[in-house]
Amino acid sequence: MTEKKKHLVWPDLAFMEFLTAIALTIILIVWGLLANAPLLEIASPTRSENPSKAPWYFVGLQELLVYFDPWIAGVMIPAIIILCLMVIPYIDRDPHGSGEYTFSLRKLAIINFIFGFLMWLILIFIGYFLRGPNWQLYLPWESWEKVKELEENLWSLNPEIGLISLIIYFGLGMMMPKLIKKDFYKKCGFVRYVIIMLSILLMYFVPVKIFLRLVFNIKYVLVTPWFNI
Amino acid sequence: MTTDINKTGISRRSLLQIAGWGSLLVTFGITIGSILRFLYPRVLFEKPSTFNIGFPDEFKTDGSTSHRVYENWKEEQSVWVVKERNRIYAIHAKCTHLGCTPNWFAEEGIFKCPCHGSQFRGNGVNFAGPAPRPLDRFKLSIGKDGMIIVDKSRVYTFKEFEKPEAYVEV
Amino acid sequence: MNVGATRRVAPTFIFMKLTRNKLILNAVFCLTLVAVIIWALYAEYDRPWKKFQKEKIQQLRLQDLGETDRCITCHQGIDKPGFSNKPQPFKTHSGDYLKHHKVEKFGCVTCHEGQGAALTVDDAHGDVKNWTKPVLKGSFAQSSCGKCHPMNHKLPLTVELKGAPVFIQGWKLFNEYNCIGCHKLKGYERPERIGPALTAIGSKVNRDWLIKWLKDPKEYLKNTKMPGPKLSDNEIGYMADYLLSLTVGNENPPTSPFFKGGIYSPLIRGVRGVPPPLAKGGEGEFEKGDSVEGKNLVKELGCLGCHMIDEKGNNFAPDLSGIGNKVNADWPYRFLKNPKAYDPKAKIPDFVMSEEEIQNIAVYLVTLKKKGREKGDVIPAKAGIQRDNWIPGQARNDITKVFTGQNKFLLKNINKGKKLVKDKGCTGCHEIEKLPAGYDAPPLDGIGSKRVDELFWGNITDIKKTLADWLMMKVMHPEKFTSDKIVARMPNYGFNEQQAKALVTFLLGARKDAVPVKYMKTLIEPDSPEIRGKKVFEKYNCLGCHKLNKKGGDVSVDLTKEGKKSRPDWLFAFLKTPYKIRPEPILKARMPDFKLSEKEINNAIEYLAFLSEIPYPYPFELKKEVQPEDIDDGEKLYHEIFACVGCHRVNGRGGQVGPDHTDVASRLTKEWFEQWLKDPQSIQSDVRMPKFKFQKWEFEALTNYLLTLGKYRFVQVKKTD
Amino acid sequence: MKGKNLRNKITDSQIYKSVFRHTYTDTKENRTLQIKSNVFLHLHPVKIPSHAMKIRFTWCMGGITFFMFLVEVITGILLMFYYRPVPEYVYLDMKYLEFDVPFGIILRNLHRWAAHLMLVTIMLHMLRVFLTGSYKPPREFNWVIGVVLLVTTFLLSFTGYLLPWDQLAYWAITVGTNMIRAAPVIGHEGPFALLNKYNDVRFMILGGTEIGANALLRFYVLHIMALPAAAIIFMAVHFWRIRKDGGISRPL
Repeated sequence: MTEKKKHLVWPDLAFMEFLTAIALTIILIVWGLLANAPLLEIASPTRSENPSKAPWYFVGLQELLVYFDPWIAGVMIPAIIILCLMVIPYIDRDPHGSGEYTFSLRKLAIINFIFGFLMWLILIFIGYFLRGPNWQLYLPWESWEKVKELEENLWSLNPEIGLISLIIYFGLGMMMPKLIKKDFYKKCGFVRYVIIMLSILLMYFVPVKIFLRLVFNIKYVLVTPWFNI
Repeated sequence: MTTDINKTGISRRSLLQIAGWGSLLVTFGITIGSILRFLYPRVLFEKPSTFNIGFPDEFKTDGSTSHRVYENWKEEQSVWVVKERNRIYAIHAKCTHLGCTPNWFAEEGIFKCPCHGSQFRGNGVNFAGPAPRPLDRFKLSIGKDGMIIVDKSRVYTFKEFEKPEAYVEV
Repeated sequence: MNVGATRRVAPTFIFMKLTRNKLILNAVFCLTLVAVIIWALYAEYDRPWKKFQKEKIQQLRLQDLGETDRCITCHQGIDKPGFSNKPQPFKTHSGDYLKHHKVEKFGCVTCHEGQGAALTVDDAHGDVKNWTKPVLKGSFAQSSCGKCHPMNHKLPLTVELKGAPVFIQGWKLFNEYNCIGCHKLKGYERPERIGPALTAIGSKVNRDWLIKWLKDPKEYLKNTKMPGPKLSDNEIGYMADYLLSLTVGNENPPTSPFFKGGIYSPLIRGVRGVPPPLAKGGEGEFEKGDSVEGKNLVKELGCLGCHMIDEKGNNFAPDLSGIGNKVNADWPYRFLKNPKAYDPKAKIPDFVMSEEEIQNIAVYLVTLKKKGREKGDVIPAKAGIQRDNWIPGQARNDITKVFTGQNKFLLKNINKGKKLVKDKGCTGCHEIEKLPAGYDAPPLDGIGSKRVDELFWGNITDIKKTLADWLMMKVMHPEKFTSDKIVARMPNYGFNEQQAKALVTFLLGARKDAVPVKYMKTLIEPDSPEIRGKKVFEKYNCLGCHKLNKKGGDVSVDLTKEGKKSRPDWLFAFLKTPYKIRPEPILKARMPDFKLSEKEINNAIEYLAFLSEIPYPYPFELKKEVQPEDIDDGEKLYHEIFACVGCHRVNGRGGQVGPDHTDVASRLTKEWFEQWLKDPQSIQSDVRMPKFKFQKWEFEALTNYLLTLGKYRFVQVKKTD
Repeated sequence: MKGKNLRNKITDSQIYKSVFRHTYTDTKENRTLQIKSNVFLHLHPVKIPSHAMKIRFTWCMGGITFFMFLVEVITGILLMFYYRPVPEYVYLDMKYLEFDVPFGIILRNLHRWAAHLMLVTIMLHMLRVFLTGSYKPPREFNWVIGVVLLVTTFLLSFTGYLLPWDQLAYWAITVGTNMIRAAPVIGHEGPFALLNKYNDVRFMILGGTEIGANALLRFYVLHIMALPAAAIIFMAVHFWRIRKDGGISRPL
């Protein structure tokens, strides 16, 4: 690409940055004057807050605790997210759309990323705004005074059925692009293809599991002596 | 550009300049001032500077010595209370040389500073070592209830020892 | 880099070449910024406490209590006298609390709670979110007294804590109403149950009365501590059936419908081994009495010293106004015959009455009925067997049927009633069969530290969400906490607002936070002859009949000068076993036998000495020795010249108007006796004994004669061998 | 023209010239020098493409995040003057900060709100970088560093959350750290757990089996020292890489 037009950083960009900094300072000070940072009662190990919420940026993960065991929601999922984020540049070898906004050239990448990003935000929204005492769902206009009790009877799939359905989910998922769009596989190569599909399938597994839980009351898809999924 | 426009343009420009940069300067000034103010706490969690040491007649010299040094307040307040024949005064337990804490040797009747070897008599007057002047004293007064109050915020040096607030007459 | 050579210094600031728009933008942004910064400055310096203190915050650092107390920043006059009339926050602290609780040692929040470190009105007083200890308003502040002066049930109710009257009243109410019967609180053990034992209630009351009583106890007895248990008509029926099945000799009714009859004989076994006169032969015995005589007896014996009949009398013992409605006709007779047989804990003293007297009183009592209380007026309970009434004999028949397994329907009711009795916590106050005491209500430990969100609010929305308001509601209207899910079991004791406040003050004092030991000062029971004696007098309601310093009843003698009058050894003997000092036909009143313990008697005697302002123990006088002839003179004067025997009696001879003189020397002190003989009216103005104006030898001789009578003598006859 | 003489004297002095190496004449050369000779400004290139000047292209999120970081550093350092990381004092210190320390409450508010804002902007920054495909060669590694910075920011915020020692802090951290308890292999309640309560990774992080004095001190040290140091180092690499990998996002 040719360098069509260039601006001197000094003073043009520097001035913009300067104004941004001042604007942000103003916003922060006004915010700080209008709202005090929360300070609850002194920490007491004997009395839990109800609900006890994680900091808002982790509330999405906490929300997942409803659907997954802690080791998945709290450890595996964040670890996988971080890993997947890190490997993005190495698995997305499509040279199109580098350094510019484009949707048509990178449909798959953008759709999946936005999906994951929105999921993260939505889970935070649900966890932060819609969860009340005992981690029950409360709409924003509902009063927390009225205590809701947990009423559900959950069941788990048989280990055999669970295993089979997991295999079907991942197997079909893996095969699908290969069948539909053959050049995609070719472009990626085996290892990349597996990593891409695995991370995408894992990501979609989260809403699938939430769906199974909410609609069919399924607690675990796969029950094993060591862990449950 | 005509001269007219130029003239008004310039004056408006400079006004804007002054308003803009000037207020930025003010902001910096206020911020730095505020940060300095931040470093001066409004309340202290230090010990109060005055404390009670009891009634005057609780201090007695036994017949053998003319002085008696009470060490009861040294640990908490770094103060020795001394009873002389007819007066009581409070000595600051801080060497006038470089601020070490001397020790009281009752047998010898001498304060000795361990840091540089200054020595003081029982009344706090220096007689050996590098100390430039006798040990300082604190203000004493008698409270409403008749007890002696030591005020550590007011220090009396050698020349002021004879001031009436520097001791209590018995 | 080549500098200097082409150097031309720009005269203005670096952004000289900014366009006009940028300049304006810059100016707007920077001006806004400076405005915001000034706002921040203003916010920082606009602190409410600065109205009271310039730049300096006053604070107390209480290391031991872990508190930083800045209340004195605004409340500056708190420990300075002379500001009592100034408005808050300058006002001097009320009372002399600060005299004993130095501000420097206790600070403010130790007693008043609130947020000591805070410096705005709202924050400091704690009416804010995220601060659990708001300022205790008004008398609630007294609840903190219990932090350092712990109360418990072992302290007598006479304990005083000056400056905390409300708290102490609350503590007394807590004890009097036996809250500990159902709740638990550290330092308090379940005491003797305060309500009457219901072990044999079926022998005592009739069904109509019982049903009405269970519906609304206050309707029958205004001052009763019994709460309305808020039962449905059905439940009342079950409960009545159950309670009425508890008859004398039947304190363990069967609970299983598979109970096999035949082994149980309700009419034979008595309570605690004392068989009461319940055999058929006893029935109707009381009817022989005369109710008019009974009425007089009740008056003269001093029953009204403790009981109340038709608004007359005292409130120490149960009101008898409507007893005729309440009890089975034969019950007063049986009870008076042997009170302890019915209730071993009955406080009624032994009047040593004759059979005739008992019959008269019993008949009279049965006639005592309240208007509108007649049969038929009673709201019939829906449950249970529909019967117009439940007369004692029939009741016993029915119960016998139950026990022999014949009336299964009634048995079902009885079992339902029993369950109700357990559920409602009746056993907290009443002894019923051998049921465990009390319903296990939530423990009250640390209730004063409860957070609002730890409390159950049910459907209550119309009060402020504070702990104190919650407790007030709980004490005054516990039934309002019943919601669709939870039935509030606590009954309504009908406390008025003042009582409720006192109780809440006491409850707020049950806190979790501990005070360092050096702040603690345990209350000790005040002890003096006066207090010890008063306790005995109060326990046995002596002032129901006697007078002390113009207070008390006038059934019997004034005790104000009794210490001067009577010898302590005689008093001891008399209180141990009272007897009639004046002969019977003249005066029916008599000192009943309270079965006082020796310690109590001694306390009472010491108290009487204290009231007469004479030393205790008494100095014993030397005996005077007289010649036998001197006594003969006195005897002559007594029996013949002055004819004292016309009214008095000695050794079974003489009149019965005045007191018997046989034992006079043992009874009275010498000084009293002599004063009396000289001028009786100077001691008791309305006495009928005439003033004789004896000559000196006559006086001596009479004294010599009388004071040698009896066991303890001041005067001794010289032995002549 | 006395003033002018004085000014010239100052600007011609050796001291002045040793500090400011270029003149203030508004020339292209000086504008370039302004950027190049200033350690702070030279995070920027001298020139940038015009599209990068448009806020709708960059959203300015990276810059704002960095600015927030600076705010955090400044306010954080100031707050440390009144903060003692000991359970007995810490909550009271927060109260004192609110009630009596001059400008204490506003500083705490700034610190807290800027932290929240920083998390928002860093997430948006990542979204923007992804949408413009700016992780593509040669910038792959800088994306990875960006992810590391994202995680560091989360951890900074998370460790700071405990420091007020209130109920919110305590239970948020309890919930957060209890997830580690369930980590596979290294947590004592997770699948395939090898370790027990007293030697698993949660124990290491908290310095105990529950949140107490040790945990507070650890979180404090992480929050004020370890994590900011890491952040600064990675930021340096991040910025340097941006310059070296072709500057602002654009098709290469």
